[in-house]
Amino acid sequence: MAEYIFRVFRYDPEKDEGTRGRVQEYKIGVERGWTVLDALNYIKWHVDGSLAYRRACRHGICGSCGMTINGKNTIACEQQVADLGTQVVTVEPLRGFRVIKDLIVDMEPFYDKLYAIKPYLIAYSDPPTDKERLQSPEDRKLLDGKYECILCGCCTSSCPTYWADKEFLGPNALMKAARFAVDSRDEGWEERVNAIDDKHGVWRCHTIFNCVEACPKELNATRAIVELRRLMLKGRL
Amino acid sequence: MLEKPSVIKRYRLHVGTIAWILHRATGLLLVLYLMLHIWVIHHVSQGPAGFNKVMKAVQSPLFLFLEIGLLGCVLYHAFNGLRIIIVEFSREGVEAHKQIFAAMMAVAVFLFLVGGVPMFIHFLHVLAG
Amino acid sequence: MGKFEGYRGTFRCVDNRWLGTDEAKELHEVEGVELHNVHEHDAVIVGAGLAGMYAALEVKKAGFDVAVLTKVFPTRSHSGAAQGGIAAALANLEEDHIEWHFYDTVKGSDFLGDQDAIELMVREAPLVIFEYEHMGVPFSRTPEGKIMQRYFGGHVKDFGRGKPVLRACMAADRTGHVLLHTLWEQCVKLGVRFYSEYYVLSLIITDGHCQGVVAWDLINGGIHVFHAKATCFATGGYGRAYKITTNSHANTADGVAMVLEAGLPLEDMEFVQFHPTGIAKQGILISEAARGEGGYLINDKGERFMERYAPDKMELAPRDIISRSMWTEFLEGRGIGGERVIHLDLRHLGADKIKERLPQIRELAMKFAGVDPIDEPIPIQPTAHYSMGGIPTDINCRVLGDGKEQWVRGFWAAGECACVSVHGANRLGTNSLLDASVHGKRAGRDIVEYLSVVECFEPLPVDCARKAVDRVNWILKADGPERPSELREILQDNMYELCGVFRNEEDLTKMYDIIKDLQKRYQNIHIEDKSKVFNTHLMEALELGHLLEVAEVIVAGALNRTECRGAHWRTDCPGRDDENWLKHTLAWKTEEGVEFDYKPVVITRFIPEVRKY
Amino acid sequence: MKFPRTSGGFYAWLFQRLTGILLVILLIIHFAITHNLPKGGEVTYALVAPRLATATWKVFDLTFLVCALFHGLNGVWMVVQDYVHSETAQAWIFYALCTLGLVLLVLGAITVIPFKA
Repeated sequence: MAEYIFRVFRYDPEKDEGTRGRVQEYKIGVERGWTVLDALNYIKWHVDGSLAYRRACRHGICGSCGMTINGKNTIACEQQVADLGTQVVTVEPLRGFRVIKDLIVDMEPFYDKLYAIKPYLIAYSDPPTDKERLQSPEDRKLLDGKYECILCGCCTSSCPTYWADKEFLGPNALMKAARFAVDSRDEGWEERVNAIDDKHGVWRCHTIFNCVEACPKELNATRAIVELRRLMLKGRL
Repeated sequence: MLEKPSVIKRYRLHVGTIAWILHRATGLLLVLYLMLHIWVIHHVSQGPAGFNKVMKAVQSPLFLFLEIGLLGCVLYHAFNGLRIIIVEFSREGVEAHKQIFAAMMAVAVFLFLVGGVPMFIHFLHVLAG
Repeated sequence: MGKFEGYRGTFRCVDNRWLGTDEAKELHEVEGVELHNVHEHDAVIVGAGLAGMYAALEVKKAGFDVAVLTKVFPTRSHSGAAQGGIAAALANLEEDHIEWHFYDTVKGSDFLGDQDAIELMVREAPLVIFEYEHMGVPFSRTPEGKIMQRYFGGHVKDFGRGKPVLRACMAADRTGHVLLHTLWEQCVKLGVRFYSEYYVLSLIITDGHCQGVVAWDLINGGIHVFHAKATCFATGGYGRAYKITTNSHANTADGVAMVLEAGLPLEDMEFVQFHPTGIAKQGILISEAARGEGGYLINDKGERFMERYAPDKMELAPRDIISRSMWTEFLEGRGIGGERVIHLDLRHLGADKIKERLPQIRELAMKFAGVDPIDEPIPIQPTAHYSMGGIPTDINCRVLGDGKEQWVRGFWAAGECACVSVHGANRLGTNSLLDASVHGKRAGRDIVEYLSVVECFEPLPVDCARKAVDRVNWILKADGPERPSELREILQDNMYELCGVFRNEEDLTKMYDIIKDLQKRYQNIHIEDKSKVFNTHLMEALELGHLLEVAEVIVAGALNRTECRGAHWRTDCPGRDDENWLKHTLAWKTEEGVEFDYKPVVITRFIPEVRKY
Repeated sequence: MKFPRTSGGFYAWLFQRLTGILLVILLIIHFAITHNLPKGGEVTYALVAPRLATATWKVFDLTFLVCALFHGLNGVWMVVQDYVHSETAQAWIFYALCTLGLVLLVLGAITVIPFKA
């Protein structure tokens, strides 16, 4: 059991309206094996019940608890407190999104970017009845590193380009677009390309790699983006 | 809803972020230099007298010193630019961007020393008269 | 459409565009709710996991207006946590038959599953898998390009007599995740209306007719009434009644509790599946692969204690046997450090093998236990995994008001919250995703048939939101001495100890008294967040109320069922008792406590025999 | 005021890279020869003028000028697009940058093309 100080961002729209948020400190004992989410749960359940944050599966698959911990985006449930290496832990909401309350941000703009690229399989040819479409293991392998996204928002929220340009599709939506672009079953490139090939689309990325550093699932959104660019280059040449 | 929380700590800087910030900063400086450069060289049309007069001004110790910085900017911008191109057009560059950055910077620093040291010596000479 | 003949013309028709007219406004007046917070949809689905979204998709495809209410964003639903696979006898890699799957499921259920429902499910399984593939699920592939399948516990050839069979369709170890995301993508494609972060508070049921639900808008605060011709619950399980569980924080028995509150029965609630290897204190699942690769289970004395309980199979014995063996070690004081912990030791496998064969498990151990299995054993303990019981439905997913045959008109349930029952006393691995998908689809199809007959909305009762409004206001104003989190922890700790892997009359009676006490204390709670915007403390208090009600039914059911069957193991009752207990429990909540009734198990083909692996 | 719709950034992206590579090559030559780098000598009219008078060097310098101006101003335009969001402001800046580029191009061209030693 080690003592840690948690500096948590707080904002209650009913009380703190007009302010730009505040920081509240909690001094708590942290047991071995605790993640930041465990610590937040401890605070909520034993110290201050008014602390608000999203959480669900607490093992890194639902993507609810994306937040900025010690200045870096990750999902709280996968971040061991001991691995942070500091006795003072700063916990903030994901930046780039509007704060609804405490650590909860408005993710709608994030989802809107996804909807913009038509995030679903588009296939015009009818699939075989009562049978699966065939896809070779090699073709399936192209999807690896693109389909595992949990929509936690860590990547887009860590992107300096997104901070500056809120219309930028962001690494997440572009990775989703790449996931369908390389799927051998998908025929929707023509429909999707307009959204991607936009001044707020794939060309806006400045290969800063913050998204790669932030992704808790260790996916490489920048790879997806450069692959999209190469596809478009090929298409035009 | 809160648009811009102000009590937020700075986002942690990673290699890629630093590289990008420097790339932008050096890029903007180089644009300014480019304009200056075009204007200065334009004096060549005015014949030897005019040109040498301007050149004398821009080869004062101060400018000679700044030129070393210019070399640094050019080398950084060029080699980081090459890194971005390698990242975008090679197969594994995206994965290895940090290593590529390190390699590029090693070359840039080497060239900076090769070019910068004589420039610095020249600067000292001029300074000493 | 003959099925719904009796319902045609029984409704008083109201102008569907009621918002415009005064008369219609009057009809929709709902006490305590602002008019713009009354929404009308042909169908309202509660819960956006596999079952909920599959149902929504079916309804939307048929052209009806469907809304999905969920307390988390759709892709945060707990279906996404499923790893291993989804069972279907596709025979993509080797011989397999639907009948074998049928038998395995029946046997897995310890013969408590209804065989007509099971047969339907296993027959529809391949079709559902193919439909998933057509939607774009990135399944892993065989060399010929077909859907990849893997082995899983309890999947056997030749009616339980043969070798293991490759039956679990998979997408790496993220099967649930890809199914959930793909369904969501399809819902986005078709324009299904999602109400994300709406917490449903109560059902609107009058005279055995369901007309929708009342919900709390978590983001903005405020009561909303959802007026629907068809309502479908797909609200998931109740693993959070236990301290150690693989379930999400969101799996708090909400839907099940609301059904109970509406005066409807629940079925087979005493059956809760425990998985032996959850990370200690966290409950996060460490897959069977760790033992499959040769991991040891070690007690405090450093013994491989499984040689006492299953000397042949050792660590590879079935889940329930290992769970019970571990628990015996705990009871006899041989848990690590005297606690309810056992070590899963992988060190003898060597760093190379661990890195190569068990990378995910190593990652889980490092991320969630802070332990590198190469250097240290992983602390584990049995963890509550799946709830077999739930809302009694027929094979078309219609909720049964008496638990037997009388349909609560306009009300369906599917997925883990429902009890069809296909899992009986114990669920077979990978059948959970299948159950959710098949029954989500079936519910959707049935709703479509219903909607194509029933054209009009019936007016809402004026006080339909009263109960919900009162409850929210009560909690927001409550300022008693009790902390909801404290009560919940008492409940979860004790449920795990007293109504967990092993049960006996003494413990269960004790647990029942504890719950009664907690329910009393619940009346004196307070919450620290009194605001309306995203009040998660309010949500936790509401969830606690639901958990307390459902826990009472679980314990009462366990106390009532004096036999050992599947996941329900009574140390004071020897063995399975088919003579007295080959029947489903139906439980109602009344003023006096829990009341029981029973219904027979549907047995069509396989006669109950001893369940032995 | 609106700036003309381009292809959404593809050509800006592509030519930024192409000119970038070209500039690196041109710069090496430029540095090595024009600046007499190893010796670090002073730049005087006598040194510059004869070279500037040859046709090859005129072509070299003009290419250099065009590449550098495009690369530099396109870079500025990218930065502007990141931080300026009003369409009108963007359009003004876009045309200002074009004008600036044109002016500098002309300034450079009238330096290089008619030059006689």
